Amino acid sequence: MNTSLLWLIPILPFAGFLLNGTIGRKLPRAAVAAIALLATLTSGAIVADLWIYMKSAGAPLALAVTSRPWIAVTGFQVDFAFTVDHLTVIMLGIITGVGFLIHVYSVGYMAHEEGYWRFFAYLNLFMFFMLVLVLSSSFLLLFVGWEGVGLASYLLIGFYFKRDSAANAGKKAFIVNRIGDFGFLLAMFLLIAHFGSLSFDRVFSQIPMLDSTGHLATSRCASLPCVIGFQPYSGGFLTAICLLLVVGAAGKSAQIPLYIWLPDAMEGPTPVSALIHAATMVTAGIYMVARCHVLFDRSPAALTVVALVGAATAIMAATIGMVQHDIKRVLAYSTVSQLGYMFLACGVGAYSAGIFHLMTHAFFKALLFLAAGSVIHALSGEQDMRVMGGLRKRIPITFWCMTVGVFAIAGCPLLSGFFSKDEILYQAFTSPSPVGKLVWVIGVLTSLLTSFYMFRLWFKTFFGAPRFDEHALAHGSHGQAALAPVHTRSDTTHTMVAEPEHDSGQAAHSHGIHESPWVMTVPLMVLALLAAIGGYVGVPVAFGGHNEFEHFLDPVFTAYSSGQPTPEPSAPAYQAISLTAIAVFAFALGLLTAYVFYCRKQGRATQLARRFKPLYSLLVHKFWVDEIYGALIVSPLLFASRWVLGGFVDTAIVGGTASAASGATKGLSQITRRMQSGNIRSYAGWLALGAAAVIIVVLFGVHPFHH
Amino acid sequence: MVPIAFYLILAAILFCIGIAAFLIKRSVITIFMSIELMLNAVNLTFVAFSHMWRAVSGQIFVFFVMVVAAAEAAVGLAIIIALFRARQTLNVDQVNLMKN
Amino acid sequence: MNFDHTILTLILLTPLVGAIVLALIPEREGAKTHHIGALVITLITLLLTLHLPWHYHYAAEPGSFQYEQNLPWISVPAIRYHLGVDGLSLWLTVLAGFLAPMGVLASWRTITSRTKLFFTLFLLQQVAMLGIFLSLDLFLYYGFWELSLVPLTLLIATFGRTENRRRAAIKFFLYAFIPSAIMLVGLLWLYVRTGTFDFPALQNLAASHSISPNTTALWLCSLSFLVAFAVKCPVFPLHGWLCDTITEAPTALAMVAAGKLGLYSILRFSFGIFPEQSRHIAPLLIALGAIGIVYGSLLALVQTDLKKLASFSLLGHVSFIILGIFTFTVSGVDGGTFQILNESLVGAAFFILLGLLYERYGTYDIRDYGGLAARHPWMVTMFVITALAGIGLPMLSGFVGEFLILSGTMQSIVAHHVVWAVVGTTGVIFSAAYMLWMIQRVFYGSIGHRPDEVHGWDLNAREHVELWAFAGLFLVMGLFSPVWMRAIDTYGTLTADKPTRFEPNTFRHIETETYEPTASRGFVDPTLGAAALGKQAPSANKGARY
Amino acid sequence: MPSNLLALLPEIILTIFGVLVMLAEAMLPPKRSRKPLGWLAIFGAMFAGIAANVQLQHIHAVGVFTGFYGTVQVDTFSIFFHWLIAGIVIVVLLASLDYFEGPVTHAGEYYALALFGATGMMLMTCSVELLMVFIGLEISSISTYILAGFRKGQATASESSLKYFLLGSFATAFFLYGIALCFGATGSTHISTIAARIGTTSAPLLGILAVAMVLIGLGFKVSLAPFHVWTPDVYQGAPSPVVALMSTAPKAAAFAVLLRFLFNGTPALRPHWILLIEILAVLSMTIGNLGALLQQNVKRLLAYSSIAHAGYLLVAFTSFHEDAVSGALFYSVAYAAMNIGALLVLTQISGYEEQATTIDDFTGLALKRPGMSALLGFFLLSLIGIPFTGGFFGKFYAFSAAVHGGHVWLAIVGLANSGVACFYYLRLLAALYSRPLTDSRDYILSPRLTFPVAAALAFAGLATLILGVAPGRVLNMVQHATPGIIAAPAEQPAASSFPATPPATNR
Amino acid sequence: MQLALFIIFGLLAVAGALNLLFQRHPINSALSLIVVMMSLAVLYWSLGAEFLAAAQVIVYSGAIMVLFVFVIMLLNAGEEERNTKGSKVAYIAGIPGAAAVFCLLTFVFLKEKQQLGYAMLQEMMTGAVSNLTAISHQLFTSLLLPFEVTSVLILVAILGAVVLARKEL
Repeated sequence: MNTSLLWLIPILPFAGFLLNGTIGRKLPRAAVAAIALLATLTSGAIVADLWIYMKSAGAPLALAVTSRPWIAVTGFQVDFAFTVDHLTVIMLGIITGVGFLIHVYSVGYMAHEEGYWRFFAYLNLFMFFMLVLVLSSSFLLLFVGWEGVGLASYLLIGFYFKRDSAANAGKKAFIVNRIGDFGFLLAMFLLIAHFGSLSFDRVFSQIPMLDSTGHLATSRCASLPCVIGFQPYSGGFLTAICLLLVVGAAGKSAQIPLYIWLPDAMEGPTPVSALIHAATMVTAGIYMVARCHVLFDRSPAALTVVALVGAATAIMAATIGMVQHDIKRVLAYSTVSQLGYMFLACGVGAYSAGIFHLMTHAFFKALLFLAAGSVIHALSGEQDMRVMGGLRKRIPITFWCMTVGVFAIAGCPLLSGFFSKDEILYQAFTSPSPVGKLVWVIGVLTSLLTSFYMFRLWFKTFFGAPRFDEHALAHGSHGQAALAPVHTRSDTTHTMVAEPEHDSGQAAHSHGIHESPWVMTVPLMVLALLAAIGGYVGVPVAFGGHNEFEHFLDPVFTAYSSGQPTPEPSAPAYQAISLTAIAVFAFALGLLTAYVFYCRKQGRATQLARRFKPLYSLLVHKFWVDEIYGALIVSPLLFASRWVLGGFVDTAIVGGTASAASGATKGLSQITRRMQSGNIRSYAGWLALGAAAVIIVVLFGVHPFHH
Repeated sequence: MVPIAFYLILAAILFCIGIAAFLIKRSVITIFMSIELMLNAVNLTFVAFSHMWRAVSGQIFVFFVMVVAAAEAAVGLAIIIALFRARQTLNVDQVNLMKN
Repeated sequence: MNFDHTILTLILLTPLVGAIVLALIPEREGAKTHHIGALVITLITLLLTLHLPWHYHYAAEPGSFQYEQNLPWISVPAIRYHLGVDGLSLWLTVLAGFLAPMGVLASWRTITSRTKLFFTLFLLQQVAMLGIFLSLDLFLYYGFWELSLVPLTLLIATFGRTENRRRAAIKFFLYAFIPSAIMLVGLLWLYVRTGTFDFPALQNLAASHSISPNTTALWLCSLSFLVAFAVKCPVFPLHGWLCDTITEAPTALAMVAAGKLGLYSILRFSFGIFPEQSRHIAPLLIALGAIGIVYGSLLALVQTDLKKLASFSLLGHVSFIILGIFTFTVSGVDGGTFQILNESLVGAAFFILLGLLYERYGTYDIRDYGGLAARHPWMVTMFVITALAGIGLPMLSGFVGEFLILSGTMQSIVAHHVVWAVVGTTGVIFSAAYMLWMIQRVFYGSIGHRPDEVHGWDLNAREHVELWAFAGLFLVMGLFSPVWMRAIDTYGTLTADKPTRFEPNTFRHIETETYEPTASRGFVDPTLGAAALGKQAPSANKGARY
Repeated sequence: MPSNLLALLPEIILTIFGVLVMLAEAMLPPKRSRKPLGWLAIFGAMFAGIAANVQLQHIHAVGVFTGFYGTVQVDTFSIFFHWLIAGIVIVVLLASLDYFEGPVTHAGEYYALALFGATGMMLMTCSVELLMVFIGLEISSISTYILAGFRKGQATASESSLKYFLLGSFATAFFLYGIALCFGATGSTHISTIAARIGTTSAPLLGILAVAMVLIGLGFKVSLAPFHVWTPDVYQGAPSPVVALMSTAPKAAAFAVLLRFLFNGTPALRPHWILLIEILAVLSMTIGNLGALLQQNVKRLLAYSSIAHAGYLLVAFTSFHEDAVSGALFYSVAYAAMNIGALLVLTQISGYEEQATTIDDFTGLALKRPGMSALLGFFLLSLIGIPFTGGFFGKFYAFSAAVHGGHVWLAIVGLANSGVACFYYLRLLAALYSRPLTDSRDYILSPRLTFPVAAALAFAGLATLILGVAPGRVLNMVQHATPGIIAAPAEQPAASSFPATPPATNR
Repeated sequence: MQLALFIIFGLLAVAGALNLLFQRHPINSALSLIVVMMSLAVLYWSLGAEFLAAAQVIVYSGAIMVLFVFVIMLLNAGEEERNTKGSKVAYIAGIPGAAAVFCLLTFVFLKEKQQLGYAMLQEMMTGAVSNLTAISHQLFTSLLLPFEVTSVLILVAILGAVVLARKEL
């Protein structure tokens, strides 16, 4: 394995971005797509090669490659350096694999958009930053990717910049992410202050050497853990660092309280939602927590916070997801909820379970989004589930793929989601974390709700009588045909409520509901396959598997440990089985309820909603979180800026002192001019008075310094 | 036997009356006269000191002051005449075109 | 041919001679004679300034000056024509050289009448700026410092945009001149105490505490310097002139109005001559810097005038630098110095872009704009790149500086530094907020009423050249910061305090007594970065210097 | 050459030329141009300057020498002022050649008076006998009283003249009183005798009082606040070239007297007058600047500014080092150059009829007369004290003298004041350079730039520039001029106190 | 004798000065001024300055005051108008200033009274001739220059008077 190939992994997409971004406008669409796909595919190939290499026996646990320094001042240096370990490899695989599939999908989905080149350029840019994020060997380079994916996300969410809502959503995503970055940055500053470096290796290797007061053990006893009476340091400033990192992770991974941007991010094109806002970018937070497990392990408090935040996010998003009508929004809240799951897993110390879920989630959630995109595509831009229904027959491929995805996420046994989710719940239950049991309960509840709302989506979309007006849709399709490229054209002010449909203007599609072209369905099918079987890499021991996934990651999560290997939680097998049974029960219950409400007795849900109106309203309005933020933070901030700072401080104090000074001077000036009355006699009066004063001063005023 | 200081005080009185006259009088000519009064007061001072020091240079000084006063009078009265021609007034209170 | 001994004089003379020549060429209606002349002169100056980093001896003793020229000028008082460059001024000189042709290009279309006046004064401004960066004689420096006010004032009075221009010009001048006048007293006092205006000599005297035994007087003297510089920067409550000046100033001048001169002067003279006093007042300045960041960003958030927005954004950026340099950490000082470069470039690019908008649509009111992205794809691209560089996106130039500054703040031993580091870091959020919101309001959404009436064009070739130069620099500076840092760090390590270690759990720093170059100590490791900057790693006994 | 003649050579030359001009004026027919007379006067001033040079050679040969029984003393100090006054007169006369062509018929008398006035001023600077100083002062004052009212067509001229005359005589009375008291305290009016006796006189209060009175009188002449009140009115009414003359030359001469009197004559009383000097300096700076701040009339503005500048100059007096004197001397040169320059440019652009009087009249003038505006801008910047102009070095030396003397606060007040001052200079400057708010005023009939005026402007401009860029020569000169002025204060024998009265034979 | 002369003519001088102050018509003021000058001439004489006493009468009372009266007549100056808008400053600042000046001067003179000594008439009476000799000697030796320069002064004055008083067309 030539390690310098590692550079190519991110650079290829970047080259794609540069090419498409600068000259893409002049290129034919096919060329644009080819450049983007090729860039992704090639790095995907390198990743595959890397994977094979890392799996092979005798491969080093980590590959590192360092280039020139990026930031260097005396005493602090950050290089352009990549490290690949097993965790990275998994992430790389997900990113390039799912990423490539979504690229392919986009070729079809975006086929007739005006900013085609722009879209692929941004997508490649995203790939670049995401790859940098996972490859980096230091916090700072990770942060580069971290911010970079935020930028790409901003650009892609705001892809339809003509629409205020899209532009707003992009801005919101970026700013909320920046709040997270704020925490991340502070964490890095603390790391520098304490460890003098941001390189993972340098930081993590110092942690075990912190003695109980938090000072670094002297270099002479580098292997101090063996010294008798050595108390490993935990908590303290490490907690501060961890909590700040959590803020960062919460921003990127849409956790409470910073999750608000993710649902709005659905303003972007659907492939973007699938790639960035489901499969890859939003999981960066989980990746980061897992990457920093050495830190988190030293801070039980921070871990507890992570677990609680994850659990709370999971259940809150799930409850909101139950009542949404927009198909993409349901998926968005589901994403938030699943991210909460992963967070929860990290919080109880089950990093590999979290990463496992990250991977399976990438498969099925990308699948779900793409399938939803296909549905929307079929309905010419309709996203409201209330006007769907009965699509099962009309778009069979999409339906079946979607079915796999729904079952997988709901935790249907033997599909990928089942294994990963089960692993998390099991780990939560058996973990020594003080909140382990609590988060387990919440996890199960969430699992129930997940099952419910996913099947609700499934039933409402594909079953029952069609609730859409086909002719209207066809008309709408025609109507939009004229307006199809509207959102990228300059000469109109038309704004659209729903996502503007892309290729609806084509004659081939004017008949209305239709299955998507093969470029879109093939990736769906591949993903469906992955969603189905992806879980088998991590079949737990209790089910006769080897939990290969966890073992694969073991070197990562046991590195830098203080020498005493943590004993494997050796819970009895029956416990695992019974926990699994509970999870399966939750899945079944969710499925059943959804079936009852949305297939069997339609209207029942509406009745319920009416009966529990306040509760329903609370959920529909997403707990009014946006409104609360607006009222408590944004408005006061703007008000204070405009009136207190702008009106009072700037005008009255900053400008006021100056104008007061100048006013006073001018007043004095007027007085001086008044003295100059033009009358000789008054002049003589001044002279006489002045003379008297002079005489007094000279006679009596002996200078203090000169006598 | 009169203390020199008395002469000086007398001069000071005259000097200050001169100042006061300058301040109070409205006729330009009278104001000019008050300046002459002040000069005279200074002359008395000179003479007194001259007496005190037994030095005639003070007296010579007075002599020169007289000459200068004469020259000033010539010029000053010419200025007054010019003013009167231009403004038809001798009242200083009306000579205030320029102010502030 | 070896220019090394005359290069600095050449750099100063070129624009000066150019200004005189331009003043002598008659002005013809509609002709571009003066534009071209100014462009040629500024480009020559730029080339000359590029000579400096090219032949700079990076490995020379830190703190020494290169390309020195030291001639007697006036014997009593001892005033010398002393020029020189060190790590601090090296790149700033180049920056000044770079901004000038950009300014000329930015004025290409906007300045159509009285071009002679404009370019003559513009070049004089250039002379003053370069002179400030190059002077090593305090008196000479002061001369250039005051001189720099004049062209700007006249140009604002002549070319100001609104009826307010005369007031704005006077306001600018007064704000800058009055503190400078007080500074002159400090300067005189220094001279009377020490008998020299020579900066290196003064620096040595300061280092050996032999300027004056009168600490109060020293304090006041240092304050007189600092206040003059702080107003010029401007530091937070002293920014009363900024808005009006920026609003009125033509693009080419808004580019140079604020920031670098004051900041450079603080770094050079406040820190050089009053090291202790500067450290004593550092907590205040750090606080003001942090407050200024938030203040500037928040006010930028609520502006409806693009120029005002830009000026408050400038305030925020300058505050960042103030925060950084007063931490007296290597990171803070290096980052702050680097950020001066970046801030100037970003600000310049931003003003150029705003100027382009104004050229096309004749208004700076955000509310008149909207939906321009489709019409000007390149312009929006440039806007976004500039904004991103401004808000510190990694890989662009802004990040390096901001990051080092804030991390330096966290390492500082100044009281409450943690609080101010946190407050300063919030600037990251607010700056993103106002920049993105501005871009959204101008470029996204539906077409605004002003673009509806007027049909502007996208960038032309000249504007492309200009803006891509900036964009390229943002990227290069973001990726290859050590190129710049090599020089800057020689200054930073000399200026900053000894490395400190963070006392766990108390959030206080303790200055380390001795310095041990081992990686195991939880503090600054000088071996890090040294090699990257092409320096010899400091040996253990020398390390105590910083 | 007999030393008496040599000691007074410049004055004698000036007088002769003055008489020549006066006689020629009477002989020329009324309608003839008076320009030749002007040239004659200019040559006279030039010869006076050359004569001063001859004196300098003599000094180099034999050292400081006196004439006429020690009433005049020729030293580098006096020669410096001779040059300065001669230079001022030359420049002003050059600029006056065309100015007085039109409205005034008897311009020859103007030239003669200027020369006689210069004679008086020069006498003031070289006299070491107070009687001589007094007569010189009177000559210069009476000439300027008359010159101030020279533009008789204007209603303000006679008012200007009258105010100057009445108040000037009023102040002269104080000055004279001061001399009288000085005489009373020491029994002499000779500076060196005064210096020797005043510190040890048995009637010290008389001496102190004398200093106060002399300061009042001279303070009036140099327009220090609170004796400044006449300045704006007189300047406003007087013709511009005359203002240029009387705001510089008599002031310089009066400052020279002040320097001689304070530093050479009464250094022993320095603890008494130093506080007064400080107060007067602060008051002058402040009141001058405040008065000018909102002034619309440009000439009044410059009048107030001259008050402030007198204050700046006085700041240098607070130090008792040589640099105090050299600072003051340098300032007087720099101020002369820039102020004359500014006034002459104003005359040029506002027309010989002086129609443009307010700042608003000058709005946007840079458009029409860019060269003149640039020149005016340069002089204004110099008045503000921007580096690389003479005004900057002037201020610099004056304030560094103060700082050297330990009066840091005075320097602060002074420089803060110069900060305020730049507001009004800038108002004029910004007006010149800003686009006119309304339609430009076309009634200003700016006269054509003639050669003599151009020469005068070039002279003033170059002087200002050279003083700002290469002040070395002038500085050298003023530093050479200082040693004679500063007398060591503690020179007198402290043991035997000089009696106030000589021993009376029969008391 | 000396004291009597001082008191009588001193009072007369003050009275004349005050009369100058209070008379409204310039001609009355001029006459009062002449009284003052005459009284001063006597005082000069009493201080031993006979030459000056004579000069005072001739130059001042004789020449200068005649000029004044002449101008008053020429311009036909009437009584002062009392109703013109006066200057408040002259009263508020000026009069106290003048009073203060007087008080300060008096204070100094009284304070130094002992040092200043006494004036004696007899002594002067005897040395009258030598006084005049001394004056002329000094005037033509050590103070020759002022004497000469005075001619320039007078020249200027004449020139000025001509310039100013000439009727301009």
